[in-house]
Amino acid sequence: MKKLLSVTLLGAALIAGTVQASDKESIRIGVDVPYEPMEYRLPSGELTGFDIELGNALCAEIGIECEWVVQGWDGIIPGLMARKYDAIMSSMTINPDRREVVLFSDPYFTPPSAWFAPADSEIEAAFKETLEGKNIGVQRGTLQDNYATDRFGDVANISRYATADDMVLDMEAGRLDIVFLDFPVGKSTLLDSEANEYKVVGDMITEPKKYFGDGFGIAFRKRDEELAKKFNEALATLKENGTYDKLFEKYFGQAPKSK
Amino acid sequence: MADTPLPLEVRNLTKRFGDNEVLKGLSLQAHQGDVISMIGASGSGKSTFLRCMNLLEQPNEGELIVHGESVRFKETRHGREPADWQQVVRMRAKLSMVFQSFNLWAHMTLLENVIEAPIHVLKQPRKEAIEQGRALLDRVGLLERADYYPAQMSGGQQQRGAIARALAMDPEVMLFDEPTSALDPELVGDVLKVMRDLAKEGRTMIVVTHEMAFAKDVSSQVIYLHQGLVEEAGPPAEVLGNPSSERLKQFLAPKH
Amino acid sequence: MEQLFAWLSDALADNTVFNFNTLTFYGRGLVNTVQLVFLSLVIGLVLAVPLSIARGSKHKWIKLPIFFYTYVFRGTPLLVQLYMIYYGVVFIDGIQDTWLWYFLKEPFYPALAAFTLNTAAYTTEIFHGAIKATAKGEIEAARAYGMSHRLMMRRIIIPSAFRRALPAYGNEVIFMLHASAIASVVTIMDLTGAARFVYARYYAPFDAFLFVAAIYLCLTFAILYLFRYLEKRLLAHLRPVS
Amino acid sequence: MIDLHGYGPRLLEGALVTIELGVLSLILAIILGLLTASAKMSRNRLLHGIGTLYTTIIRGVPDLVLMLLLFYGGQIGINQVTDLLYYQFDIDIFININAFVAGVVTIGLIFGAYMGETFRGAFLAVDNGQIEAARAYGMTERLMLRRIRFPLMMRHALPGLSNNWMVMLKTTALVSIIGLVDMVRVAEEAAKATHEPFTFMVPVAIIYLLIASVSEWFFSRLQKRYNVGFGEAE
Repeated sequence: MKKLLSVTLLGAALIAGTVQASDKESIRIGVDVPYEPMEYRLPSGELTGFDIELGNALCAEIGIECEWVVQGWDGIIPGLMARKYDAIMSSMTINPDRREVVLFSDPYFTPPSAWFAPADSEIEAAFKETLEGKNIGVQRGTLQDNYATDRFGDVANISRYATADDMVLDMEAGRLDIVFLDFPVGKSTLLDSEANEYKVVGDMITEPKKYFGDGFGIAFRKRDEELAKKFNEALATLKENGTYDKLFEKYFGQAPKSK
Repeated sequence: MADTPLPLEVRNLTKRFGDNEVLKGLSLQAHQGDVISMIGASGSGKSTFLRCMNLLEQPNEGELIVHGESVRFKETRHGREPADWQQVVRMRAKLSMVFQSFNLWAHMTLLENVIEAPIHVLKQPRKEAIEQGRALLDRVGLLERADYYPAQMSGGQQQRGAIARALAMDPEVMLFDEPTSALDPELVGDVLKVMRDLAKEGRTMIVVTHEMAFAKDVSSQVIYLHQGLVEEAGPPAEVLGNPSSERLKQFLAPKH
Repeated sequence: MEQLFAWLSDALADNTVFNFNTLTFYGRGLVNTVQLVFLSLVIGLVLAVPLSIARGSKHKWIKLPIFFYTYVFRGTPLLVQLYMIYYGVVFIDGIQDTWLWYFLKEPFYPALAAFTLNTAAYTTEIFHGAIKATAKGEIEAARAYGMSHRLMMRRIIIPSAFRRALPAYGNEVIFMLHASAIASVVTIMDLTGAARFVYARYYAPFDAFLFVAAIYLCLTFAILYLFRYLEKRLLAHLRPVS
Repeated sequence: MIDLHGYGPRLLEGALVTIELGVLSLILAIILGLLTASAKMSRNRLLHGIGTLYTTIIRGVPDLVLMLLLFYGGQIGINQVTDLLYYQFDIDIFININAFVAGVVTIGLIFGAYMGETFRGAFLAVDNGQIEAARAYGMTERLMLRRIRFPLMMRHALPGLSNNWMVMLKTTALVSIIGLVDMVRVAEEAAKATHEPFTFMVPVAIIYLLIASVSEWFFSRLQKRYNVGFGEAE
């Protein structure tokens, strides 16, 4: 019976595409680009960013090959379940909802979320009253989407984008009053632009944990505990030997506050 | 006689398709009540001549006088064209045409076909047009088909309907372009009967036809065309009864 | 039957995807899709009528630009047209200071513009084909009865051509409904947008997309039914009596 | 020349992806179309039912929705089978559908339904007298299909086929939404990075028009070939 099944499936596999036995010498990591500075593409097509470089360093430390697979954010967890790749390293915040579906590594970075608006905007803080009737931009399926939808969905219009750069482009086009995203990404794409036309509205947001979780983690399928353990050990080593600090400074311009 | 203008007069009409001259200077006078039959082999130009009278084809030379009014032409890059389309529209309303393939408007019922031009071209009041239309349909024996669409009627019925449509314009002259050629033999009789009645009433008609019996019994004048020229013309008894040209003799000879 | 019912209520019992919240999203999506498709079809139709007549003009300065327009809009993907209008036009210098900005600001209007221009191009060609196919004899009859060109267009050619164009136009309407699914790309919460939202939030592709597929299927059938009815009424003249 | 900001080569690669995707999907769609047409014309009620269900559903649902469903759902469906194997039999096997294969399968599946209708109509349009003549000369069903029915059918099928191809070519643009890097996707990324949407979208539009024009020319040649002996058929 076993044989018959595997032969049938093998046949199906040959038709469907590539067969991949669970080969632990190389792993595939799903990532959603662009999400500057965490992960983005150079014009040549090459991937780079904090996640990419850290991920490559982790793989080198463990001694395996890693291959990056680009996948839009709204399909990124289904893609992992579907085994299009074995891990996700794509600025994914560890939160309870996701914990139910995937296995997370230890957090490797804890950025706050923040609201960004044009410099001349009258919005001073993100409250229900101030956002009434405004256009809020978020990336579809992110924790910012969930937060904004649940809090302000009834008073504001929420525009959902497939990628962060769609959203930034529409912000620049003037269609959005305010956007809500990971602070480093907003800083890199909006604040550091030459024209300097944007500002942060209100405080950095890290609460409630229900939405904002415990920082970014690498996601694995629940059954791949071994793999997660390897990554956690590697992460600890990189933090120890200074590789992590170097990368952090390169992308965020300062040393990490606490280790 | 000189006081009432002729319903239709054609002088010296020529028509070329490219280098091919199909009408070589034809003239015709239709008096009130005339029934003129035009006969001839296919390719003799009889249909083209008829279509030129209505300006469905543009004649290259010649004069066209409808009820004493001469149609004005001008030369353009594309050849000779009527100078005043308003005039053409006015003139066409006086000459109703009945086609070989009926050409009823397929998206309208029979009655709608009949009242269409009177209402929109002659600006007749709708009520009046409908009344008149129904009377005409009754005359051609199709009143009970008033609300049928053309596709739902036989060829003979369609052609009688087309005649009713032509009559609704109350035309000076009726032009018939081989009205029975597309019909099954058993349907020809009904159509010819309607045409005979019209002739009896004193309608001025010009008929391109292959029906020699009709030409003989009904027409006041028969014209035999050959290669764009009038070969013989005159009263039917003369032309058909005693043809002088060899060709006409052959044309009229019983086909085996 | 009872088994089916039991299975259905079982399946719905531990269903987390279809709650009041998500159903509201689907509901709003339905409204947006219908609005977008209906408006673009109506405006497109209004544009296509004169364009299809002018497309058959003898003057090449009237005919050629229209041909060029339909060629480009029928030859490129609607998605590309949508990108150009949504993201392209807004980056033209100074456009944000004109009255146009009022419309470009909302995603609804650029999408409406792209859909309208697209369907108008297809509809123009459908009508143009139908006009060209008008029986020569019927046109001759109209001319012979003293109709001016304008009157003939209005009374004979257009009514008969548009009736004949009905089946092809019905396909275009369905095509437009399906094409409208890309509105979600420019943040419009149409039916597909709602499905993508639900999918991203609950990681449930089957539930999210099968449900929305069923709604589209119903809409398609409704359109089909409507056009069958219209054809029965308006194309009666083409059916011989049995 | 327009400045493509270094995206030129990737744009060309994307164009190649578009063409490959189109051609492979076309082949799949034609195969599926022929199968569907024969299923729908078969006397077997089950086959007929399956064919009808397939064409009805596919033609009633937007391409994009089907694409999202098959792309995201299809892999999960396969994995449910492989997961079962893993937990029940400890067989660890993984069948990966990559984006390109998914794109080809999805588009092929969608247009197979349209092709099915085209082929069915074409088969029915073949003059029965010619089939009878073939039968009268003792041809077997197989031979008849190959030598008489198929060539005659192609004449009727070609206009629909060419039309389907044109629609399909434009449908390939949708794969950019599910993450396959075709030329629309490259242009989109480039447009966002440079803020010059027209610089990249206009060349893409021109490439589509070019492909469409070339295909139109090709199909008219093909139509001429199959029209041999029929005079100028419109």
